[in-house]
Amino acid sequence: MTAETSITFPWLSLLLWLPLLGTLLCLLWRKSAAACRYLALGTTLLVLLVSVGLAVSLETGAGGWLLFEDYRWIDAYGIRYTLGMDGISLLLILLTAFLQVIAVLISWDMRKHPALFFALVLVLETGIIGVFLALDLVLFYLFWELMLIPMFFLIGVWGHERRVYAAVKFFLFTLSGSLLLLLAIISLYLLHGEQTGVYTFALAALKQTELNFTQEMIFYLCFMAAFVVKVPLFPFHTWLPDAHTEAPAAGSVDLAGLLLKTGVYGMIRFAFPLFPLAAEKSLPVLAALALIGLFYAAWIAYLQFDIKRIVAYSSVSHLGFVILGLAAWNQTAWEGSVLLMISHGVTTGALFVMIAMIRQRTATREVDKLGGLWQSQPNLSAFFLLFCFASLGLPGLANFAGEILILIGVFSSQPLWGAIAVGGILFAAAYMLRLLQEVIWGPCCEPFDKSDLCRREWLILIPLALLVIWLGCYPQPALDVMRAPIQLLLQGGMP
Amino acid sequence: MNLLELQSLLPQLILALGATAVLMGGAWLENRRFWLLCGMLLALVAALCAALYEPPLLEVAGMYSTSLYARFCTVVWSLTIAATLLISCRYADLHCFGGGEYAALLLFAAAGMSLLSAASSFVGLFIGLEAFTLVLYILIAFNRTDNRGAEAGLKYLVFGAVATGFLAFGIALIYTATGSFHFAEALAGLQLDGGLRPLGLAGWAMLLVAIGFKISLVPFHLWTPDVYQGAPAPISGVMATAAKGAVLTAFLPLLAGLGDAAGEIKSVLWLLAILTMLGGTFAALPQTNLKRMLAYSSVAHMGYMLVALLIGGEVGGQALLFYLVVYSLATFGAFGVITSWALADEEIQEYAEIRGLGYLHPRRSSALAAFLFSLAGIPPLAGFFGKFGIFHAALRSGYTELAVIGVLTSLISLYYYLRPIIVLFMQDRSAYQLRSGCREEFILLGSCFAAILLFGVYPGPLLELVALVLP
Amino acid sequence: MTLLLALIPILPLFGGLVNACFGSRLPRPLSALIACGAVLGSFLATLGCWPGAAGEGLKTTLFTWLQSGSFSAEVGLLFDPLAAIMALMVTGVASLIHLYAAGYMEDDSDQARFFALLNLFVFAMLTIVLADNLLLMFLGWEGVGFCSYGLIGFWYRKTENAVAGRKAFIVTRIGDLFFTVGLLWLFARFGTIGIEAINSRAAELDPTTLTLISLLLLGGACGKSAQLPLMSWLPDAMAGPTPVSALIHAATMVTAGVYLLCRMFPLVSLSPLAMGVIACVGVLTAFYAATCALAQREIKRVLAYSTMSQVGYMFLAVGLDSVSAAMFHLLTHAFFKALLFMGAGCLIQLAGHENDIFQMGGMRRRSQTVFWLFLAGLLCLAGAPLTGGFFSKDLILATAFAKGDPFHLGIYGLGVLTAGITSLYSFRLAYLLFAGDFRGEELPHELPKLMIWPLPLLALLGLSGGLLNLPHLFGGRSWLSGWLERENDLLQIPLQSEYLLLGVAAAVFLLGWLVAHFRYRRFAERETEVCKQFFLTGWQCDAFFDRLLIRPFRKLCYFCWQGGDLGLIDGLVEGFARACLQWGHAIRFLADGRISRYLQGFAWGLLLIVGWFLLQAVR
Amino acid sequence: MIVPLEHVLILSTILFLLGLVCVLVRRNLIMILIGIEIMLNAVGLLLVGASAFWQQIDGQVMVIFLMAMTSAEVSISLAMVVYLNRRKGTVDVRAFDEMRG
Repeated sequence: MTAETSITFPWLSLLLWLPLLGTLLCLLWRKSAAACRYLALGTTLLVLLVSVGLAVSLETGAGGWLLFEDYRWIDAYGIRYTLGMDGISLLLILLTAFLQVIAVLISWDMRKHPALFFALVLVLETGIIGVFLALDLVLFYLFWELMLIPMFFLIGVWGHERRVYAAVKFFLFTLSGSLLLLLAIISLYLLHGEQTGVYTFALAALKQTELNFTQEMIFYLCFMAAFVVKVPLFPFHTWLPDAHTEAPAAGSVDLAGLLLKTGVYGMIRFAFPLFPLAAEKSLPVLAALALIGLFYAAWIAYLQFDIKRIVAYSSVSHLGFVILGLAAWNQTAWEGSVLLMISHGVTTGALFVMIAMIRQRTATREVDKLGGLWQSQPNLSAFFLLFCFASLGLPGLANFAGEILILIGVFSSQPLWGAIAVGGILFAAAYMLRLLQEVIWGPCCEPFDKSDLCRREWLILIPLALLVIWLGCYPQPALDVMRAPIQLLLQGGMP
Repeated sequence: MNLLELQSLLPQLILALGATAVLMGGAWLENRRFWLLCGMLLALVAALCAALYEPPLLEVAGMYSTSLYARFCTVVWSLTIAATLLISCRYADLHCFGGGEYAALLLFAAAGMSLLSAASSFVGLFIGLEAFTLVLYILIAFNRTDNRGAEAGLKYLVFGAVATGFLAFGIALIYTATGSFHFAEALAGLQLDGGLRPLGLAGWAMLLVAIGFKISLVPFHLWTPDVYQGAPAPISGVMATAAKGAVLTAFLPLLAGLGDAAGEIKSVLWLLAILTMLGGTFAALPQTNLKRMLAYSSVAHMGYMLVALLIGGEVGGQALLFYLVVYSLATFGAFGVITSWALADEEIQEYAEIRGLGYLHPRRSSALAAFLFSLAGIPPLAGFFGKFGIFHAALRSGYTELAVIGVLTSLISLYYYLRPIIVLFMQDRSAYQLRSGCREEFILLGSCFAAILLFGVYPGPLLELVALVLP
Repeated sequence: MTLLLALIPILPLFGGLVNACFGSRLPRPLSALIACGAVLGSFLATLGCWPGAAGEGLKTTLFTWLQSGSFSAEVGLLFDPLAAIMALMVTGVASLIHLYAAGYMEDDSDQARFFALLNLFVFAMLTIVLADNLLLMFLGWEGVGFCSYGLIGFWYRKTENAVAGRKAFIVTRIGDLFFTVGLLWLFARFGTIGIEAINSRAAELDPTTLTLISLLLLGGACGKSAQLPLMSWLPDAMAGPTPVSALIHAATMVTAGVYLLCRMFPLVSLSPLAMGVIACVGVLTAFYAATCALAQREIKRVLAYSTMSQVGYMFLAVGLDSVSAAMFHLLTHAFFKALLFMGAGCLIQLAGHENDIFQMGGMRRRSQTVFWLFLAGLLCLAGAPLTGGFFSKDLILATAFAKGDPFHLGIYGLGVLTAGITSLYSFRLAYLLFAGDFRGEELPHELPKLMIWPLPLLALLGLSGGLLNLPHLFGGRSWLSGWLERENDLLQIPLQSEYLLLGVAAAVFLLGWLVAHFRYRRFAERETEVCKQFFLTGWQCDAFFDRLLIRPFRKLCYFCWQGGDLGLIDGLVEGFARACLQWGHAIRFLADGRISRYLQGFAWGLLLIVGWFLLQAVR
Repeated sequence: MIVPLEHVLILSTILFLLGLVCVLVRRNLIMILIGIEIMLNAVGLLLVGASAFWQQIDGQVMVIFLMAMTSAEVSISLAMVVYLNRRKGTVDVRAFDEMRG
């Protein structure tokens, strides 16, 4: 932990608070939709620029914190404002920054309360980046909850028919997990304080707490309750399909691309390092749930009629893969998991973007009413084909690299799990091809808007497509960045 | 009473004498706004005086202490009353309140509350409590054109009077058992393993019934929703915040002084806290009226604060006071929004009536949403650190079960806090065209909002202040 | 040389990408030109690399694809004799088929998509062929699956076409699962996925593992090569455009399974059990598919089943320990089957887009050229003496015979029977197509010249394919076996047995012809028989799988969705919510507005507190 | 002290409970208020008795305060009774159950 880095320019804080600044400006200029639009785009682009700049300029291959900030905050409880970024956070922040630009662009034509919409999207970005950076448990919890409110409104205000149900379900599900997390955080803090006399919420300090096994297990379960719901792992996933289905395009992109990742990040950053013994004991259960979820969600996805639901269940299935990789507890599988998180963020985000475009043209998401889109929108359909195949794990496209690394890692430690998990790839093909079949092939169901991609849509889809191909063909840079931190995390050391 | 004693009670005197003056003046000069502002200024002066003026005596007439704690409470209640007067400007115009009386009564209430929090003997406690209860009887039914106001006034009157009976009887029993009204001696008397101890406990039982009524603990809470619904919105705000807070703050030192003898009483409080948290939460779930929902929510919050009260000590006291301030800000703000939405003939309180108002009145609606989120304890609003403090205190003192129940109820409570937000922002517009708010309302709501946001992001100073003033 | 090697797959990839991205904006001929040029360039590059292939072969590593821990997958190419001959065949046949396709797709509006996919397919196929590690091979493996999916469903407006594409992808992916598990297992055992490294260290494995891994690889091969039991997708795949059927579903992709087994032969051959299973799968598929081909009515389905059957022979050859026989048959089959498919495409065009052979007849009069060329293909297929097919098939059967034990003799018997049936259905096809008069209604169509040009070349290759591995008996020197360094594949049987085997092969060919001659010389609409119906539907396999797998699967999905998600989980959650609300209502009704009720609350509360105190006191 | 404290206690408790029962049982607002008065007077009695028992004056001071408070309360209550009677024409508390739930 390098204290001297905190003296340098607070890049992390800049990254964190820039979107919030954008929010304020958006609310100030709320009368003009165009101003808000450009403000949001400008802010997200700026964040992307800063994070890419950091990624390029920092020596990313090294372990340890790339950047670190630590300030006093609430002395009464020993809460500090501690931010730190290692390779994993860097990658996830890059993903966040990128997807937020996409989210803003896809909502460019937002007519319903644009100022509020963009403001909320930006608040969400702060929340997500905060989760990826915070190293003080209360600070983490704060950002963790901060993500809820904007998402709740995004679903509830700009969503579709059953939006209120979905929004409330989302809120209650995730909050139920996180309140247990809060209890566990406070208890752990008290325990640590009693043992050492130092009352602090710093992750590094709390790791030193001596716990007996029962305590560790209880705390671990409380921590995992929050993360597992967010991931979401079977059987805590039922909020996700509803939330996805009802959310507006940008909401779905953020939800699938980013929010789910915060759960996994919480596990690898907090739950596992804090309670290594309990984590080790829980791995078989975790793996079993992940495997069940992997198949179960894929099966359900196969029968859905709403194209958003299909993709939503596919998210559950893919995240099952990610968790399975974590449960294998070795370098390769973890690298695969992090890589799959990123690829899944891009591909699923892209799919939701495309669904929004399809919906704009056909005014429906029902598979029965869709079909033959290639005839009127070949370009759009071609992108859709690409992303669907990326999602089902075609080698050379994004998801495959992560999946195969996970499989290799899992197989080397638990051959049976690995062998079963391979089956998931088959069912992924089953539902994705059904989706393709119903949407772009078959006889043409006349869309009311026959225009193919417009310029803005090209602008959204080309970066996504390039990223999907890049992550599939040459994921090595990403792997290099995450290697050292994962090594440290697996050894139980602090990055 | 000598001069020094009067000097020590200066803030209360300002309030009481000012109230009398306003009452007199109000009979001559019928300028409503002038008297309201006048009252507000008086309350502010009292608050300033309490905050800055070091009283020469530590205790006045063996009845009232002038400790930092008492002064802090005086400041808070005076500010609450000032805020109430400020936000009532338009409301009073709309309902043709007599400006002088209204301001005077509220100032009396402030005096009563500050006396109550400052009480160091049961006599002082009785007088302070009765002083603002009597005022509230009138204020609740202040709106003479409203049937509901009358009904609410009646209900509060009957229960208040019964509760006064219980309180007095409890005090009498304790006095019988210990021979003293002064907290320190009366409580010390209870420590003895004498034969009169059961009498003292019986007195505490009566006392708890009375407190239970005042801060509406389950099962003494039944009046709360009806009265809040019927009373004018600003008055409901005062009742939900300052009136309850004054009682809680009065009992915090009382329980702390009880020491080892508190075992039985704490176990009753433990039971009441659980009942209150659960009862308030569940009863609020099906509500479709904003004021009733807020009433039940205040019941549930009293449960949380009871947890802190029960824990006592530095940790519990800090949590309690912080929670109280934060809760008061949010609840008062919420009632403030209702005040500012009021029409001439009725208040907008049903969910059906506020449909889609979020986009018609974005500032007030967002403020209301923020207050509700704060009450639900969602960061980054102050309510989060309030709950954090309570849970922290509970876990630290080994009341894990209370913390777990608290967590459970705050999860469930989220549902009823979300409902009005959903109605405001996620449903189609209703036909209601409300008046746009006035400057005073915006100032007040804005400062409430800023405060809960500030304390949510940077609660440090408030926490330190609270720790400083604890008795 | 390495640059040239890299160019082999990169050229088609480039062509495919250009067509995919800009194809719709390019002038029409240009898109076809790029595609053909890319493949042709690739062919020339292969020729250029050819000298380097002998012995150890050429190797090059382009970049590291994935590296994590001890796992490392490079994008590396290996150009050894096996890969070289396969690459040459793929690029050669693909070039011809691209030329043909340029003619075939002349009028199609989606030409760019077609050529993009076709080029990408060639790229993926070449990746399979040239990959130096299993993961890269898997990339190609799945890549061809994707292109095949896209091309089968090329005419997507008909739902059946798209469904056929989906079926092909899913069924082959079942095979891929086995491949993947095998790959993972190999890596777990060897710590590497390099093909050469694995092959050289294969002996380190214990027999059980070895057998299981070999069987997993077989599973993968079965999926891609449409062998039992993963065969049902191939006939449906004929929904694609004819060049696609010729390239993907006859000449190249379906033989990828054979190629995989040959590639991993040092590993696979160590397990006798696995070899036996491979041989059985091969010969059973050959027999199964031949019987099915007897009853088909669509020209392309007949050819599809015959492909399946011939690939079965190749599997048999691998199972018999004879890589060179398998590769020999693979090559000759690629030539004559591509020829047959392209001929079929011409015939369909001539008959006015008529697929049904019962509606054709008399096609000889429409185009003599096509007749002769198609007949040449059929002769090869039927195994007419001295054609390429004859030699390669005979080599396989003779190898089986040469093993001598009862198991292999049984296989030999079944193989010979299948050869007879092959001859029968080939001539059935010939008679139904060319004898008699045209039975359809459509007006004849013109053939683009470009569709004829590649055919003679392929016919020549097919007929003379035997020269590649001409046995010593006919004065040849078994060049292919030598090239592949598999001299021990050469037959070691007495001369008279060899003559005897040749005689048997010729005899079954003649027998099949004669039966066909008498049965199909004159067309007669026969009543459908049960047996025929059975063969027509591919032994009812589709219905069987539907009952056994698809319906239970859908039920399972439905159960998970309605029962698990909506019923159990959501039911619990919503039930809890509802219970909370109901408690809320119950508590709410305590406050009924009556003052007396409220006052009773006081009394009860007092009793509660006093009672609690008493309870504490008692305790 | 002539009368033992126990007697005072018992008497005042009985009085208090009588008042409470009156409050609980009666439906007429006036009667309820009278019940409350009885409760408060029981308190007064107890205070005076306790004051005598402890030989201290402040119990009686408290009684004075109590009386003053009671009179204030009564004046407000009666005003309320008049006000309510004017609005609804009845002093039966059952008439006032408009708000519920």
